[in-house]
Amino acid sequence: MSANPDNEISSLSELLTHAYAIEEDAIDRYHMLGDQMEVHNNHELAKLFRDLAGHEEKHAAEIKARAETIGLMNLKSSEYKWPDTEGPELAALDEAHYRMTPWHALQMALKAETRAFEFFDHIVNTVTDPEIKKWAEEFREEEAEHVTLVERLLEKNPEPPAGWADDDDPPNLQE
Amino acid sequence: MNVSAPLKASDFKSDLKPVWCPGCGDYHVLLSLTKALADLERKPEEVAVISGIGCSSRIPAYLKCYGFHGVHGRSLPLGTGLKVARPDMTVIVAGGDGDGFSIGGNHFLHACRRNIDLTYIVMDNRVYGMTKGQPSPTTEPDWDSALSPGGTGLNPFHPLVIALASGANFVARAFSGDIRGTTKLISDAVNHPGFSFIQILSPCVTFRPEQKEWKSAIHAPPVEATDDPARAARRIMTDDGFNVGVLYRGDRRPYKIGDGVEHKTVADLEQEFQI
Amino acid sequence: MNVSAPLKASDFKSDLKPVWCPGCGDYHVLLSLTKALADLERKPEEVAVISGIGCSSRIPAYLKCYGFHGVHGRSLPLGTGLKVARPDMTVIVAGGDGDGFSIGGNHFLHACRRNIDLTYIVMDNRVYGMTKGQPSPTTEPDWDSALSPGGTGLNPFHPLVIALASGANFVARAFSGDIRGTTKLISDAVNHPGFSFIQILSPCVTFRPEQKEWKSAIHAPPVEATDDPARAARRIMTDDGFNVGVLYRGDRRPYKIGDGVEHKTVADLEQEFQI
Amino acid sequence: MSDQIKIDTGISIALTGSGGAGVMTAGGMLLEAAAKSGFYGLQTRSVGPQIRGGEAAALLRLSNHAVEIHRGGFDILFALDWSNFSRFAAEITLDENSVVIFDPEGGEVPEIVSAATKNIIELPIKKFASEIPGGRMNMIALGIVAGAIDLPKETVLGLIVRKFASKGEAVLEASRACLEAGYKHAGSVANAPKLVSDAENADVPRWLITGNEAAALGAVRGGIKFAAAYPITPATEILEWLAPSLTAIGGNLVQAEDELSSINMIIGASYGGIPSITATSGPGLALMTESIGLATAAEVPVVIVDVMRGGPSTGIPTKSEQSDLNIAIYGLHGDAPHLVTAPLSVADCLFTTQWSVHLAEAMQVPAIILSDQYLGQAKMIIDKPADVAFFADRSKVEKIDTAYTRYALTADGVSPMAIPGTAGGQYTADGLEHSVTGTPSSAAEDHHDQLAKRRRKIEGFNYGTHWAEIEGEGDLVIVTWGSTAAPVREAAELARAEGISVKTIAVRLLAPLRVEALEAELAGARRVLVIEQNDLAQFYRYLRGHVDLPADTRAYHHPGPMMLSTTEILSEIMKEHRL
Amino acid sequence: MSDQIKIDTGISIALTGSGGAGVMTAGGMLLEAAAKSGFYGLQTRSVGPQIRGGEAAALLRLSNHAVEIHRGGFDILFALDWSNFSRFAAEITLDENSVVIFDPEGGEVPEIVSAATKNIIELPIKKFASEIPGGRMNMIALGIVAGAIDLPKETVLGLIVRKFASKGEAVLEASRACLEAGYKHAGSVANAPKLVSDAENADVPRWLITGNEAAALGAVRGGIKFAAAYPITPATEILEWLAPSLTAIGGNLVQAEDELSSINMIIGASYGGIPSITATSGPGLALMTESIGLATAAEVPVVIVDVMRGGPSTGIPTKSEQSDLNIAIYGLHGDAPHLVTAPLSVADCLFTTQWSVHLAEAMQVPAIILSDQYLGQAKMIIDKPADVAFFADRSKVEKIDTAYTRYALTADGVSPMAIPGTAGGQYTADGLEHSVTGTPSSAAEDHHDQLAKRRRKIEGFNYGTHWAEIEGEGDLVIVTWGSTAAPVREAAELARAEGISVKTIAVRLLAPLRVEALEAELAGARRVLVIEQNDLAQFYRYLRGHVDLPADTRAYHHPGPMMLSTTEILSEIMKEHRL
Ligand SMILES: Cc1ncc(C[n+]2csc(CCOP(=O)(O)OP(=O)(O)O)c2C)c(N)n1
Ligand SMILES: Cc1ncc(C[n+]2csc(CCOP(=O)(O)OP(=O)(O)O)c2C)c(N)n1
Ligand code: SF4
Ligand code: SF4
Ligand SMILES: [Mg+2]
Ligand SMILES: [Mg+2]
Repeated sequence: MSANPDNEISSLSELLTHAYAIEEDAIDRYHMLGDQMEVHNNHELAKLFRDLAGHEEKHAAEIKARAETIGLMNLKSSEYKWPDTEGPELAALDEAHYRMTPWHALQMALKAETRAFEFFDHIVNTVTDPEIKKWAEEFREEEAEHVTLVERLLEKNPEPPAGWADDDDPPNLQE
Repeated sequence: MNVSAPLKASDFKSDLKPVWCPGCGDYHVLLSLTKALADLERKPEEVAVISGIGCSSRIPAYLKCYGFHGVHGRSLPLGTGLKVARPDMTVIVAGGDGDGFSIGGNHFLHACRRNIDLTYIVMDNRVYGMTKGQPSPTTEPDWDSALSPGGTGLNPFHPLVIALASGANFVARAFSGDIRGTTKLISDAVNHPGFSFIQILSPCVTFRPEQKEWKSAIHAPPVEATDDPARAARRIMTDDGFNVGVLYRGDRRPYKIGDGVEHKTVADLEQEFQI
Repeated sequence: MNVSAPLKASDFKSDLKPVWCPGCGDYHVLLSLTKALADLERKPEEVAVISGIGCSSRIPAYLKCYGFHGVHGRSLPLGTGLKVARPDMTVIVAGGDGDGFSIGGNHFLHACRRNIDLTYIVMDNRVYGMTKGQPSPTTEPDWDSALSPGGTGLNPFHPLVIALASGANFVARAFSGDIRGTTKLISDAVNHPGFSFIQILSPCVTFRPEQKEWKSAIHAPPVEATDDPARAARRIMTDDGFNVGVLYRGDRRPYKIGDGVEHKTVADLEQEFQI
Repeated sequence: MSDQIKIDTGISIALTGSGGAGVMTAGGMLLEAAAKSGFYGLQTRSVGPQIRGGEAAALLRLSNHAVEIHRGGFDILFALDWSNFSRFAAEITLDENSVVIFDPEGGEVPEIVSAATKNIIELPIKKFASEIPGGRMNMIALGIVAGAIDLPKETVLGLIVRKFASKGEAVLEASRACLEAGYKHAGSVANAPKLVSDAENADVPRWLITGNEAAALGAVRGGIKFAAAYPITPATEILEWLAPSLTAIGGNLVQAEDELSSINMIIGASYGGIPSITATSGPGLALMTESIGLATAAEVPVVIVDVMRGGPSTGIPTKSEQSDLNIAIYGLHGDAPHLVTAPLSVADCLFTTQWSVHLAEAMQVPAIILSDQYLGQAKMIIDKPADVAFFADRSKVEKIDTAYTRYALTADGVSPMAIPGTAGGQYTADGLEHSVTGTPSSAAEDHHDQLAKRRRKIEGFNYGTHWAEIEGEGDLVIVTWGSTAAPVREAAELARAEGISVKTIAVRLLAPLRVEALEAELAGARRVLVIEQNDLAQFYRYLRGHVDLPADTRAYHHPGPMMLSTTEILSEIMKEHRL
Repeated sequence: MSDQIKIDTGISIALTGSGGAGVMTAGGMLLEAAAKSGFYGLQTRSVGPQIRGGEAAALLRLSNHAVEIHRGGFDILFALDWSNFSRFAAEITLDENSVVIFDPEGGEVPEIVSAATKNIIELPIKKFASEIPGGRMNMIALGIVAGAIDLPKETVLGLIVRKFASKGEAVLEASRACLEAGYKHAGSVANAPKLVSDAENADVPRWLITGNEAAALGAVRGGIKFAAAYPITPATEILEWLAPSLTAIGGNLVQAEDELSSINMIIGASYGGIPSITATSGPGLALMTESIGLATAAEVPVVIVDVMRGGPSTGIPTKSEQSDLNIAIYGLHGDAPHLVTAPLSVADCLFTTQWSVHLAEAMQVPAIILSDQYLGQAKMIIDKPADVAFFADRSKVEKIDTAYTRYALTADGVSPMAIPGTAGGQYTADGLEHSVTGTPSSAAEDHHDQLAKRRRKIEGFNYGTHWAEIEGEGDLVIVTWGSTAAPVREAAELARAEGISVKTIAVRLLAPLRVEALEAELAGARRVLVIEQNDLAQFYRYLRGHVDLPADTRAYHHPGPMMLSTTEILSEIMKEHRL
């Protein structure tokens, strides 16, 4: 795929822009999933995704505050230096299901947080600028905390038995 | 909305929540489209998204642009009329493989031939999703369904080659899950003059759950985009159907829209009837 | 009619006198078709010739076969229905470039894709003859007419490549004036399994008198027919449009028509509703 | 049928739920269990716009005699959850006798429900289900309702085994356990009405069928051997039933690229002598009209089933409406007389389709059948339909000695057809106006002759008594058509039980309208009510255009998505009666 | 208009010939010469099925006052040859006063001609022509006829110069010599009627125009800036006139691949705010109905001109018929109210089209205009049409502050439209039933509201007096529409001249029918005659369905290819009068 891992983050502003975008995209993504669950009447999951979005909103606000003096860049989506096809901290849309359980949602979140961790980890390990490195380390630690948090939540939400997706009813004909 | 602040992808999303099945590839397409529009720095009111009928064709209402959800198979003529009458608008036509290649096949041929400056996106899931899973022109011959028990036995056809043979000026294949790639292809397509066609492989998780595997089959085209349609056609006819990217980028003459200038008045036109 | 005597071409001609303009290429096509049917040793009642609307589409009534002069653009579905329901008949679908490539374009795509064993002949004069001279999808971009003053500016498209990309099993180009060649192509096409498509360049002397020059432009294809559709497509896209002969002869799987055997009775089918 | 007991209104049950709760499956099993226990009934569904996981309502009516439509009110509402209940609220009318069962985990009881009835029973279904490994709420609900209305447990159990056996022992066991749990808790719904079986009906062989299936079966009974298909809601099931069935009986179904193609495919096949059909809905019918005109002019019999949905344009695809009458009758350009019929009930989808195949073939003319989403998709328990002797029986020439004139001017207008393959019968079918031989002609005489012949064919035909179903006597006459016949006939029966005499005329043959017969049936009518489900009173206008109606003729009509109910029609009858 | 002189019937002339004899050209020059000399008149043609070189008849009527249609008989028949004369015999009625001129080299005088009149003059036209280098029979015939009816030679000569100057001196000279020769021999036809000019009319500015040209001009006068085209007889001329004209005024015409495309192109363009049109005939209209329904539901104004021809199916493409009324009014699926209008004369093609553009735009609804082959292709001398103030003037939102509701429920049903490009007005137009915002909805309330709004829009509109042209008074009322208005009005005038009072109502607005206004106009009518040109009395049925007609209402109608003539309608009036 069109991965582009070789591009290096080259300024503090760019780093912050990426960090902020990660959170913003994650907010959108969780709301998108929340919408899906609402439309499909999976209210438990809708609430869970809204909560996850709430978390990310807090982070986004923090980053924004921190970026006050440095300033954020206006990047086009193609100018972001994501290692993968989109931002790292994004729940995979294609893993959603209308009968999904909290376990599935948390798995999605876990993968997303882990990818975010790896993103900053990669910067920490490759970037030369000490300032950028320092900030990246901070972001990395935060993501590490998130990962632990999600892991803890997962303990309370075990994997559902097989057949969780079974729907006795056939799909509906529409237009 | 602050005019000076650049618009974000989310500024292109409407408040309406999609009825699509969670997991459906079309969510990705929606996302890529909004990102591309943000990248293109269009204003929502300068963009019109036109569709037919099908799950995928529900996309206009999920955007904050002008939209037209027409009848089954007729999105391209709608888009053509709009673009010729209003060349100032950015026109994107979108829909499904059934809508575009089955009932809409003729308009597809002729929209390519006319080469009007618009972008046509087909969310190809090789099935009629909306009507509960019938084979489409891109469906594999052995795919079993109620309407074609045991499969149609028909080879899927090659929409990209048909686009080339008919005269499209930009031909690309994308995979919905590849959001960055798709976003880039859409904005390239919109920027390219003339008719641009993107076939986006977009899984239907409900009727074709096996399409979740597409993710691992996808690869970038082995060679660069060509501007030789004959070469492009041959390549596409022999590829495995899973290479994504721009496959043809041409400079065929685009449709000549009138200059919009009133060279004559209606009274001038009436002269010819005078005795 | 003596059953034992072999039929001659003239035995396939009806008593109705064509309304075509003297000099029209379609007279030649009629002649070649009767010759081919005689060569094929078909009986007139075993052959059905199906058409749409246009000068060329008048052809069924000039033959002594079964005929159907349908509505504009729908000859291929008529022929498809007939062939699937009555596989014992030899079905030949015939018409013009407007009928087949413009309004009938979608059926053309899908008839190729279905690959049913019938033969489709398009008498291509690059104009709508019947309605007094409007450009068709194969018309040159600079051809001036009342509906497109100064020309359409559109590149003509490639019906033969479209046939290939859609799945036709036999693709050929002919020139009406070449009666021997056309006769042979028609009988080869009828004999070839699956969907056979012949584009016959057939001049319209009334609205395109310059097409009389085609006679000297025609040449045989520089190379032999191929069975590789990708190669054939590339060749056709780069040729000059005047090489006649078989351009592709494939062995793509033909449409599977039911075996016509009553495996179940209607009463058997009713079982499922019983409580 | 004047027996008071027979017109009891049965038990109406609504099961609602969402997100894959499986209410349709539970409802279907309830219906089947009732069928197996000797009852009649029907099930319809109402769903949200989502393909999967949307909100759904399974609406049932069970009775000890045949019922054709919902009564207009519900005795039991079982809400697995209340998600988007508002979508169905208008369809699920409750009154003070209604019993409501719900799971408190599924949200608050909506205002509209609690305002209607006090019989609201809270049961922790989800909890019950969670106590059973692999347990599912819908199976528990099934048990509760089946138990509450007195359906025998063994029958339901038998169905569960049949349905889930293939899914493995665990699933089967879970379902069984859920059912048991349900029956155990059925006692909590003690005040629910009970199904009391009627010994008379017990042995009548019965079918469980939808109108779409019935239409498809009617087609093959009538002799259809070829179909062309382009899927569209709510007609697709006809095509999907025909696909394997036609192959099994030696015929064919071809999936077309669009409706322009499907109509022409069946014209081509029928020209080849093979009786042919297609099914569609309004948007598809609109695409076919040019070619239906071709079939009219070239005299090729074809049958088109239009399973109507809410219009205009894409409209409301999943809801029923009778608004395609105009296009069916008048939608062809030029003077193009053809047949239009409408089934009057789910079971009648079979008869009307079979009869229409027969008529189309006998007169070499296209027939449009106006079914609708209700008839097509309602699942119904019906008496096994009688075999009727209406088959495709086209007038053909077998041996041709002299010159063949395809469009010869015969007394009845029907000219024997030469089927391709017949030596000496070669002709060219043509949509251009033609002489008797089929040669294009613009002569006034040929045009007039051929127009008159095509008109004569269908106007002079002997349609017997099948043009309508007529019941009762009285100076109040209700004229109706299609699916609206069901509530009209039921309402009239109820009115008669109240001593009000009403005559009902449910018209099956819409075009050509049997004007004389209808006027004869209307002779002596003091008041006429024309009842139908559309906005523009299309049938009423059509009748006015052709039939001399009494001055006191009134149209009662409204568009979908709501069906006309027995209750509302009864109240219209009362209004007229009081006048 | 009761002046006896004004209702003289003028001179009717038929020129026939074949194989490229050039009768149409000669006829056209005769018409133009008459025009230039201060007369009125019209020319139609009748041709064989060949593309070129077939038999042809140029049919003219010249008069000193405006005439709209052939009278039904011919004063002069000039036969360059008799090839396939039988094709025209029914159209060229002759009586004992008719003068027939023919060339003996062109065959025997047909029985039907010699039986009708004794005034048969033999002239060796071919020989005359052969004596002039490059001489052509048609120019000689032109001279003879022009001379015989007293058209000034200089005028005809002027036309010849204009027409042939570009073809070189030799051709011009030959034509001039032929004309002279013709004038020289005109004396042989001394008993021909003469054209006597009417001083009153001499200075009125006049146009020479066909109905198709008039419709196209009406469209651009009304504000049309976009057209999509798929050629079809007899509508092509509208599209061909629009092609260069729209470009010239800053608009566009796109040739579509089929009619499905052309209708959707104009919907797309109109959605973009640009008034748009297409023109077609019956087969094309049939293909458009699905999408016209979309325009209805999505409330996008478009104008479709249906130039009717003989139906059904491909029918008789070159002949006129009024048999598309049903499909125009009722051809959309679902309840889909829209506008249907019909021009009442060639000149009225301009007004009716312009008015229809205005109406469609004002109400955001599709309008179908029912012209026909006669109106469309007849070439006519008319008074220069007045400028009328009906323009495309759509209700639009300019600036949006709060949330925009595209389908808001307004009092008159018209909701201001946001044109793409307007910031804040973004909405999605939809053919699915929708709420006020355009969001798909299957709720009963939304469906009923939107159906009612779309009905209200067109039913409540103030159409002024343009819904019909009404003339005369009397207890015999003729109701008619479209091109049949011409012979009806002329016949009524002739009847009045005989002292018979007749009222004529020529309906221009067919849908929505102005029921109240029509009933008011019919109040006091003792007998009503409904006159139209089709087989099924479509308008009569439609009127019956909506209007309370007197018991003594009768339909007089027949299909094409023959037009209803003044003479035959006059005789129907006489019949009614005698009753
Ligand atoms: C004229 C007409 N015919 C048929 C239909 C029914 N119909 C609606 S969507 C659809 C197919 C959609 O398939 P596709 O375009 O692949 O969209 P998807 O749902 O797969 O995204 C069909 C056949 C219709 N709405 N209109
Ligand atoms: C639905 C419909 N649209 C348009 C027409 C008018 N029409 C008749 S023939 C024709 C074009 C014929 O062109 P082509 O098929 O190339 O035949 P040719 O006359 O050149 O042989 C058209 C547009 C029609 N008969 N029906
Ligand atoms: S049915 Fe398939 S295409 Fe439609 S929304 Fe669901 S997953 Fe997507
Ligand atoms: S117009 Fe052209 S295509 Fe038609 S018959 Fe004449 S020469 Fe042939
Ligand atoms: Mg699809
Ligand atoms: Mg042609």
